[in-house]
Amino acid sequence: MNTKVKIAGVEWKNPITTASGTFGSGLEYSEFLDLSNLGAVTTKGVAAIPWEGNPTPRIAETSSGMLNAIGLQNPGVDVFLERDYPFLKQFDTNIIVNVVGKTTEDYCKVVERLANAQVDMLEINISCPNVKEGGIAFGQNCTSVEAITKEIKKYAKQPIIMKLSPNVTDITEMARAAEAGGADALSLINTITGMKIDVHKRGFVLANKTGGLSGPAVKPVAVRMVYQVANAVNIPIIGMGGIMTGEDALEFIMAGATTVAVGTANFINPTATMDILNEIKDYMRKYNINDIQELIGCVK
Amino acid sequence: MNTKVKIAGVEWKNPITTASGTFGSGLEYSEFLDLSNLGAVTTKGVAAIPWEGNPTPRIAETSSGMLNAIGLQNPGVDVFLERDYPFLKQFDTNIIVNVVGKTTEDYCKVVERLANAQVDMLEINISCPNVKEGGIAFGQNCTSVEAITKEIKKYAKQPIIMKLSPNVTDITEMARAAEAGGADALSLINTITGMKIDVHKRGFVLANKTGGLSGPAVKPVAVRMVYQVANAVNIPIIGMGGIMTGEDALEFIMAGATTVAVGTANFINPTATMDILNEIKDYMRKYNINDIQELIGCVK
Amino acid sequence: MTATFKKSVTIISVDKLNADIFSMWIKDEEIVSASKPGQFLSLYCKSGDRLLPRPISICEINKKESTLRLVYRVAGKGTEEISHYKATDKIEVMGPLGNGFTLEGKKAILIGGGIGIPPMLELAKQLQCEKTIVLGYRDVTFLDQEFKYLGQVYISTEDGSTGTKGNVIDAIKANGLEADLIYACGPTPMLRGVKAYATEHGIPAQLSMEERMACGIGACLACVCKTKEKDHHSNVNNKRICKDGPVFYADEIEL
Amino acid sequence: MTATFKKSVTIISVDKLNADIFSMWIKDEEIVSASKPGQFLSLYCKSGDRLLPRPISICEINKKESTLRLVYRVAGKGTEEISHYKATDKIEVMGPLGNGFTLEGKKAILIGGGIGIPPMLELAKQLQCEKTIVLGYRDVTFLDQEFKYLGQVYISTEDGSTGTKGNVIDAIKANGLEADLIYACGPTPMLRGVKAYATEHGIPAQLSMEERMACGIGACLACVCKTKEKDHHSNVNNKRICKDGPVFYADEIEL
Ligand SMILES: Cc1cc2nc3c(=O)[nH]c(=O)nc-3n(C[C@H](O)[C@H](O)[C@H](O)COP(=O)(O)OP(=O)(O)OC[C@H]3O[C@@H](n4cnc5c(N)ncnc54)[C@H](O)[C@@H]3O)c2cc1C
Ligand SMILES: Cc1cc2nc3c(=O)[nH]c(=O)nc-3n(C[C@H](O)[C@H](O)[C@H](O)COP(=O)(O)OP(=O)(O)OC[C@H]3O[C@@H](n4cnc5c(N)ncnc54)[C@H](O)[C@@H]3O)c2cc1C
Ligand SMILES: Cc1cc2nc3c(=O)[nH]c(=O)nc-3n(C[C@H](O)[C@H](O)[C@H](O)COP(=O)(O)O)c2cc1C
Ligand SMILES: Cc1cc2nc3c(=O)[nH]c(=O)nc-3n(C[C@H](O)[C@H](O)[C@H](O)COP(=O)(O)O)c2cc1C
Ligand code: FES
Ligand code: FES
Repeated sequence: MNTKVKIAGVEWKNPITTASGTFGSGLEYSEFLDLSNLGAVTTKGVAAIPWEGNPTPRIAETSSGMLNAIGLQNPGVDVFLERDYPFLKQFDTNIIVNVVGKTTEDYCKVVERLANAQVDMLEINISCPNVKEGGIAFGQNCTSVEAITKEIKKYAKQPIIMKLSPNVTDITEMARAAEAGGADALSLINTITGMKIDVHKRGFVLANKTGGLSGPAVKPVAVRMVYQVANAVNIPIIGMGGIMTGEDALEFIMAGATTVAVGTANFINPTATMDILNEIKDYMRKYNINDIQELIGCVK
Repeated sequence: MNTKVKIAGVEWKNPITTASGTFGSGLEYSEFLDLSNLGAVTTKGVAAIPWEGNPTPRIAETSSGMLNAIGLQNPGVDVFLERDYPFLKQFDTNIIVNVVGKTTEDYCKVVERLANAQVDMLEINISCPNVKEGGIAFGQNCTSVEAITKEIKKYAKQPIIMKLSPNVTDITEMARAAEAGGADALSLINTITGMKIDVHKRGFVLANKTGGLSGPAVKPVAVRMVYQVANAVNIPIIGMGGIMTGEDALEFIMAGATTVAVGTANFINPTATMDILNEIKDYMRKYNINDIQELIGCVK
Repeated sequence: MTATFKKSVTIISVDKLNADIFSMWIKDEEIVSASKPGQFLSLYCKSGDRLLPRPISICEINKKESTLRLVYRVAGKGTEEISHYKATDKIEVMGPLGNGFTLEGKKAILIGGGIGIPPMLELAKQLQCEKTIVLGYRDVTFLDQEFKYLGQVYISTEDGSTGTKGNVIDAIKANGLEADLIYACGPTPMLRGVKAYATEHGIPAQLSMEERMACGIGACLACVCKTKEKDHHSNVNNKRICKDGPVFYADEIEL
Repeated sequence: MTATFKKSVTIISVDKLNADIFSMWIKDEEIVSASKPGQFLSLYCKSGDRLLPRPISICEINKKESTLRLVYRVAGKGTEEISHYKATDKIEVMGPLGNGFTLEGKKAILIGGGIGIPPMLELAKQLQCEKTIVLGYRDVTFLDQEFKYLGQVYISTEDGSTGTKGNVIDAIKANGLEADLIYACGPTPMLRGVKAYATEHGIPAQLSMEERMACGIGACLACVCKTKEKDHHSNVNNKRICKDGPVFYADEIEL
């Protein structure tokens, strides 16, 4: 039974990675699972300099979902390279660094600093709804998606995955713009902007007022967008948004994702990635699927 | 304790209506509650001629939500006026007719036919994601939102509520366009486009492939949009999307909705509207709120 | 107009009939006294992420004890959840829903296929005419012993392990069964076969249909089926299975 | 590195202490043998719409019986759900989590406010020095009887119904209590008061903090608090309450 997939020229031993920001740099979860069993580890967003993130409360629970407004707190690319990168290198898995910035130059700086590291792919987060500058601002307009992709490609030595925002009228336009800009792959979806009000305190639950919705609540939207994009572009897709089980992951794969990322599920079950992988294998066994490739985009 | 509110010049005895399409024309639910206790009854979408709707399966369950692709099946405005309208006139409540069409002319035809009926408000559905023509096509572009609103206003004798789609990059642009076109009020949100795949059958669960996501899963997105729009326009808002309890309704009201609509909740609890109204009253009693007006938009 | 109730009722017992079939008795005077064969209840899950009702046919009605039986197969997460309930637990239900069977005919064949078998039990009990019962299974049988006292029972299994190898129509043909009316509930391919058989023999047939439901009371238009004539309510060729059905005459509907 | 477990454990008992406070004993050898005072467990709900864990402090540890006590207030839907669980039910938990208290000092004051009182119980049991216990309530007291054998207990209530009228600091002042170390857990305003008091008197204080959590193990950065110095892990002035805390020295953090 083959679970190996190739995405943008990089071979993964299985189609499972972690959704950025839900797995740190893997250290905390390495107590629960062997990171070498993942297709790839995707890190929390890394910026050129340390970011403080937003004030607390940073999260709120919603029906079958959660809102987060972490605000991309991160120690900066230097600490990442000194501490997290050597840690991750110990494992036999691909490393995907999620890159964030406030300006195009910020993104390029991080990409340049990582160019000579043995990082396997770069995921460019132009879709974070929780920071005032940068983030989603780049991801909601075709022209800027294409422009930033092009610019980043100048500095990148690794394949570039553009991470798209679902907070748009037509996700296929953004996908085509990223493809036109030279993106090697796409990640979708990032979180959907939401809000929760505490009616007893008569105020916002999140200090940031709005946050990004993730978890099973958003899965139908995410599957729809993956399906639309898979039918609109020729570059591969990392699908994510509410994956909790092997069947959820298979929905994304059948809709056209080459690989999938597990996010919020890690919080509920620290071995979610491994359980999902096993459930996919069970499915393949049950239906006599020899190669997971057969399932990618099989629902038309 | 006052629960009366005035919206676009129409007085409602309380801020609760039914979300279009989830309550038929009220007949079936009148077995469970006295329709006169509602602020308004909003009907299923009514077109100029009968519509067959989509093939089945038309619905799918998702985590804390559901997808529907009914496709606006309806008996047409003539049957509506002959049968449903006299039925609704028996009750001491406002009647809001949800209007659908494939072309601007279609919408205007229905609006014209209803001009002389004692219908209190018209809700113009330019946001249905489940029909091939019309519907959402009108609702995802500022220019067409403004144009269709203007055109409809020429024929309408009742206040016009434009029902907006959440499937847009910036909901405030659509709201401003509707306001510019002369809308008297706004309804939001309609459903978010989603998809569910049956991994065992390797096919779409819905015959229509995609459907509209509703229920508690979408509430954080709906509250966010109501908040954004309330801060962007000067016309009142009917808020909806996942309201199951009095506290949910209050989230919308505090975010800036003048009234709220209860949709999917009716399917889970046929007296949901009344239970929600009572929970709002309990809240007002507990916190000594004499007039519900005090709560509208109180969270800034 | 029959009364419909939405309420929390007490579970009297839950028994496992075989690997994935469960039998539950619930108690409620109002619902039971309004129920008739062919109607169904909407069951609501406790897990807050599962919003929609699970429609389950009424399998037996005990008016004296105010109890009602549901027999269900674990088909997904909702029925799985419900299979774990125990006696004295409460369950939220709405019903009775739908029109139910019209009791008529002099010589009837009652046909149940798979999880369409349960509603035939109460029907068999209430139907006061000459009756033959045909039950179709994939392999393992259930409930068949309980039909024995209510009429002559014929069984078909796909694997031939019990009765006629094949489907219910094969069993009818193999046993040369005859009738002036057919009642049937089962998967769509079976109903299609029954309709074809009934048309061919010029016998009226009452078919109980299935579709995904949201409201269960005719408001949301989720559960329609195609009809031959324009329907009075919808003004198009659609009828609502939850409200106008689930039982239709074969010649009313397109299958 | 302490071991952390994510597993389903058996509930031994659930008792109501007062209108909205419940006491639950669970049994699990691995978790109990790794637990110490000031650590907490993440409890997971069964209702599928509630995804996030409910962090609850360890109130008592019985290593011999491999049992562990949690005392919790019904604050919302999750704790409400958990309050309905019964003995022999299973509950999904992760833990032990966090750093716990550092047992030190010669003469300590243990301060618990409201639902911050439970973790002080196991601390009081394990702390082998001279100790005074100050418990602050709004009105009705709970757990106070159980502290009696572990040290001198002083109580404050906001309505003055028991002990000193006012807050815990009022009780400390009213009774002229002294110490070389303070341990405290309670609402943020109380911790702020304790920090001010400790600073003023030049006494070190270990404060147990609270914040909304998602992962509970330091990965998601949901639960940070502001620190005086740049934190080694975050490289900014933020520490993670779930991993680096919940117990901090008062002078490490901004309150
Ligand atoms: C009128 C009627 C009577 C029925 N009577 C019985 C009965 O007596 N015994 C029995 O075992 N089953 C019966 N069914 C089928 C039963 O409703 C489904 O098997 C059940 O709803 C599956 O729920 P689930 O949560 O296990 O599956 P899931 O796949 O998790 O369900 C997801 C959603 O799809 C719906 N759904 C899935 N399958 C069906 C189906 N076949 N029909 C309608 N909705 C479906 C569910 O209600 C739910 O909303 C009946 C269906 C109808 C319409
Ligand atoms: C380290 C730590 C130890 C705690 N120990 C105890 C204890 O021993 N006894 C006790 O009664 N309570 C304790 N709490 C508070 C307890 O976690 C919350 O009261 C509880 O999570 C509320 O859940 P709910 O579902 O009832 O409320 P909801 O409002 O429905 O919860 C919604 C979400 O917000 C979170 N949340 C709500 N209030 C709090 C809060 N005060 N702190 C953290 N998260 C919150 C919930 O975990 C959940 O994710 C502790 C909190 C922390 C951080
Ligand atoms: C707490 C949290 C932090 C996140 N941080 C990042 C981030 O740093 N960069 C990024 O691109 N996406 C971030 N995301 C988005 C996730 O990577 C993912 O796109 C989204 O959560 C949907 O997947 P899920 O539903 O499986 O969580 C974050 C999500 C959560 C819940
Ligand atoms: C079954 C179903 C049918 C609907 N039909 C219509 C419709 O005819 N016209 C319309 O404007 N909205 C329609 N909607 C959208 C609802 O009116 C409402 O905007 C949406 O469901 C969000 O509210 P809720 O989460 O409370 O259901 C429909 C929704 C559902 C679930
Ligand atoms: S389920 Fe709503 S009309 Fe049948
Ligand atoms: S809860 Fe995730 S870092 Fe603390």
